[in-house]
Amino acid sequence: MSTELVTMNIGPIHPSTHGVFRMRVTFDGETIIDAEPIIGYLHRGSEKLAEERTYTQIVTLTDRMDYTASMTNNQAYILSVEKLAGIKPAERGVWLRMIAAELQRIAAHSVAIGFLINDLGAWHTPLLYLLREREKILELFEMMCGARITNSYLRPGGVFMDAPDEFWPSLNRFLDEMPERLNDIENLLTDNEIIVSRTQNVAVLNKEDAINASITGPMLRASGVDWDLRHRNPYDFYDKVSFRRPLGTVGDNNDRYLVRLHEIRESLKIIEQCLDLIEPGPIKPEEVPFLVRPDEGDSYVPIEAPKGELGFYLVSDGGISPFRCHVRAPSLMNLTLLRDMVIGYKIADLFVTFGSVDVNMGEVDR
Amino acid sequence: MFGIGLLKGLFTTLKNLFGPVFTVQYPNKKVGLLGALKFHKKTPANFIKTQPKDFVKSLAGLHEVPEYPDQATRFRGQDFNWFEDRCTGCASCAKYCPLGIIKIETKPSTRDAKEGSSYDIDVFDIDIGRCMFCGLCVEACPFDALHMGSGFERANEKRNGLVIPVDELRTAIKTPSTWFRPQMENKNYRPKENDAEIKDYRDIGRHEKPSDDELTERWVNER
Amino acid sequence: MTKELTGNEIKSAINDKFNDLVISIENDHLVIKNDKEKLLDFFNSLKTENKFNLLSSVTSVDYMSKFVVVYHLTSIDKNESLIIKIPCGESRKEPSIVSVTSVWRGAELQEREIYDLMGIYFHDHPNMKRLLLWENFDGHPLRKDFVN
Amino acid sequence: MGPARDSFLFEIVYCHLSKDPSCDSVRYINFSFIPVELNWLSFSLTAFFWIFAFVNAALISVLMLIWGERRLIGKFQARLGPNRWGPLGLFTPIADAIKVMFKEDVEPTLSDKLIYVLAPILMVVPVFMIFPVIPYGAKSFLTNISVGVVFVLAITSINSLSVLMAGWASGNRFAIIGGIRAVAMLLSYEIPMGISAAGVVIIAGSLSLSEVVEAQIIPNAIFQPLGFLVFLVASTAELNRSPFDITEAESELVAGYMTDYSSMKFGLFYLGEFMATIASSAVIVTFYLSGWRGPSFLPIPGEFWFFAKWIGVIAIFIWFRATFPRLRIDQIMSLAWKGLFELSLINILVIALTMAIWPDPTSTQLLFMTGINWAVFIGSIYIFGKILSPNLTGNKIDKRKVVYGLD
Repeated sequence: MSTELVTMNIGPIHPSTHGVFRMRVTFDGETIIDAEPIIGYLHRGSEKLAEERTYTQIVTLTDRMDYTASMTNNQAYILSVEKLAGIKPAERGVWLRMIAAELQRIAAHSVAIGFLINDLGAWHTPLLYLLREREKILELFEMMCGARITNSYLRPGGVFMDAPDEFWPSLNRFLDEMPERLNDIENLLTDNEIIVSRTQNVAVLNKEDAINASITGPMLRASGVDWDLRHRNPYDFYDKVSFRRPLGTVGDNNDRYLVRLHEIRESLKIIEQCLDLIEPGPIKPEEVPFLVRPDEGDSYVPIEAPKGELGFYLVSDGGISPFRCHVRAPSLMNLTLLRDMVIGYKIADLFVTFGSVDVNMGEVDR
Repeated sequence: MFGIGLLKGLFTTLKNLFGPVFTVQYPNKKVGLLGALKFHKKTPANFIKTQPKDFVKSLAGLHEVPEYPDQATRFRGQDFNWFEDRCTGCASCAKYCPLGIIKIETKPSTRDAKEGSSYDIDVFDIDIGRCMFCGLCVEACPFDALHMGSGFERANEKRNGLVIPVDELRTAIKTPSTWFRPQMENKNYRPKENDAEIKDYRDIGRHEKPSDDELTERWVNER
Repeated sequence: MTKELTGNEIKSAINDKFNDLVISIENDHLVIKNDKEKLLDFFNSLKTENKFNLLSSVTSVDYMSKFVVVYHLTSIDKNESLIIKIPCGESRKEPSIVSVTSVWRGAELQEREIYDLMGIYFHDHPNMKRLLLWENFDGHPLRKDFVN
Repeated sequence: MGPARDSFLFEIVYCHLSKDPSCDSVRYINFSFIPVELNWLSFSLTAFFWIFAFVNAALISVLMLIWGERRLIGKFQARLGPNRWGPLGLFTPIADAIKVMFKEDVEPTLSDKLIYVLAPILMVVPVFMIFPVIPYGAKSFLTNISVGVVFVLAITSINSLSVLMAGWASGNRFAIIGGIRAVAMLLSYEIPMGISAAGVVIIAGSLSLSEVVEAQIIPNAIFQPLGFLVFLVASTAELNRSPFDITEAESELVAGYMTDYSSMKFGLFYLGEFMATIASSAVIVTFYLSGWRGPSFLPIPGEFWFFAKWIGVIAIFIWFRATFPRLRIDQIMSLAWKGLFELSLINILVIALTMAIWPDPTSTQLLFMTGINWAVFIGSIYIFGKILSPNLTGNKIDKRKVVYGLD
């Protein structure tokens, strides 16, 4: 049957583009022939803004890149600043930011899974169950640093304030409840025939292509590559905790979902170990000034953010603000292969694949 | 067997149907008699006597009581709390603000140069329409004069209404957040409790009454 | 722990035939000449012979006197990383460098971003268009001499 | 006037208006004032009364359903649901309706104006026609047409035309994809739906809905579970409800065929969909849940049982919506043609065979037949699950587990 190709602009305003993302997609009936991602609708020039701000002020900019994972953004930035300025962080501060980062990973993966299932067409139910758990994490963040999303909790050398007393019992309660909630989510989603048949063997990404396209994070691990910077290049104190890295076997949408779900469990384990290992002490070295003034040079410290390898490439000219601040945004790199992944699949798979890549437009456009 | 996963899913949602809800009816919720008594902390007789209308409403389950989500003490609220007596007009806050939204105009004080009275403040405007509540200004304040507030209801129809002028800062009820104020946290201060208002500037600072030596130490030797 | 190769280690690791490309050996990185013909071969050999299969990041810095394109490469198999810097565009007019998209697909969007914000043109890129800003935007904002 | 007088509901109003001597027996209070010569007047007045009553009842029940659905889904999702406007948020749909009415009515430039306007009307009007034929109680029905089953199936399939018209006339690509999807899906699901309804007809021996209910000594849902399952799934698809809501598909097609509709035209679609849900639930109750029949030892009128079951079926639809994600178009089509179609054929075959063996079953024989049906139900679901689940998906599926990285 001869058909006429249809080209549609999906986005920038569309229920399931997770922000202002646009795709120019060509369909043959229901089948995707071509897809071109078009981005830049949320470009705020963070990198340029960073050149005019002091090192501490930039922490507030990093919050707004991947706004589902502010803590890990802060962490990546602060690690880079510490390497640049040669600051040795205080131990308790590092433990605190590890706890914060792992909590943030749980929150970010919850959002990712929830919206992935929403893209599958579930009427917000799994999303709301997951947001309920995320809400508890946000409340923990509120106790820690007074904000829920835009935390700005970390400072060069550690964190700005120790966690309050009521934080620890709440965290313990969360750690106790969370595995049970995850079982609920698994019951609802993992064996669900509709989800399985919608996601398995759709948008398969093999190892070589994934590595070649600089794809990192859960997406790379779903393709079966054991590359987790927390394990392979331990920053902070990740070498003192032990955790497993869930890997996918096929590299399809279902694996990406499963890897994220199991990473939540591993993150819970890491937090429990941190709680055993954390000791009282200063949270920030006394000698770190409010105005950090590193020597000339550059630094790049990649970390394992929820979306992938996140790093800040900072160049200093000896002043109070960086000469150049480049963000290696995992969301942007993970979009590279979107076109190749969806071609030949149906319209509905396009959104599921986009959801399983888990991009955050704040980070893509910066 | 095909369908087991679907049945498991149906069972999970059914379990949650009878589970607790996690949202609250901000800003007020409708309660029955028991809820009303619990909220007003009154005996039934007392309640009828003092609030007869509310009593009738509460019988129908329609009595409205305020409902707020739990708020951490460090919550960085939208209203800033400023203690003029502590402020020296050093403009550290304006300098450290990443967005430059704090506007300070001062004139030299006629009084002695000790903490809290080195400059007189003419203008101290905070444009919270552009503020991102990062709290760096509070962190930068050397005399604990500026604090994050604990409220969050400053929605306004005009952009101008989002500028907090100095007069409002002077007269506002001060229930500061404990964000970056460890001394308040050590006192176990809770801004959302009923009698949380701080009336005296001496109650809030890290240095109650610095001596001249201490001031020299801080202003000359440390910097 | 990922081993960060020093400049000397990188120098000894790369194939000898690219020795003439090296401008200088720094503490933690290698500075390479912006050579149109041999640069792509160089990157190809880094990927195939030295197993640097993951292109972590491509970025660029405007030092006023020159533009520098910085490549962060990682080897997943050997768990090593290295940094290569390539100065280009000394005259500030139409700086250009060869695209590594054919070697690492991951450079595709990053190079477009650099072209968009820094104005460095990448030869042989499959789709060299602006990425974040709109097509007829005037200037490249991350340049130090950019005036709004 | 003959057939109309069969209806108890019609007669009770008619007799209180008209001085017709033939209905002296059903007159409770004698205030009838219209003489026999003006029978046409009392007939028309009665008709107007019931049209008015049914249309308004349908509209109000839609408002109730909108509230109920949102409230119940809220509870399923562990949140409160609408609670601001009125007690328990009961007036929320009214506020919604007012909002929809006052919105700007946009007509896209590219639209085909006449069809664009007709489509929402065609969505709503046919659904009204289902309500009069449903027997709400032993005597409570407006009309008992002798081909009720066929009539109901015919009316419920009209909305596919409306969806196609809306999708075509909007001149929007999301809309046309939604419209085409709708036609493909709705036509496919008509077939298993009709065939499984044939099983009901065989049991009843009549196409009249009243007799379908009368015949259900054991409710059909228990007597022929396979038919019930097929009919339930097929009606979910017919209603465009989750997990078959590909025509609207919020996460894919924005709002599908009604993307470009606004104001009251959109309101009509909304109304039509919810009314179709109510009507279909009533049909399911009639076909499979023994309609107004309840435990006979309880002195509760049949109307109560009917409404209780009705609300129950609607709640099941809402439960499905709260739980299931959406299927893909090819999976939906293969489910219809490779799954439900065969299952409905098996169902009708077994029913026909057992009815051929016991044409006039006693109660023990009925139980025995039920046993056979259940055995067939479980067996065929199992076998079809084995065969179907690989074929249904369009892509290979397997039991998946993550592996863990080695240290």
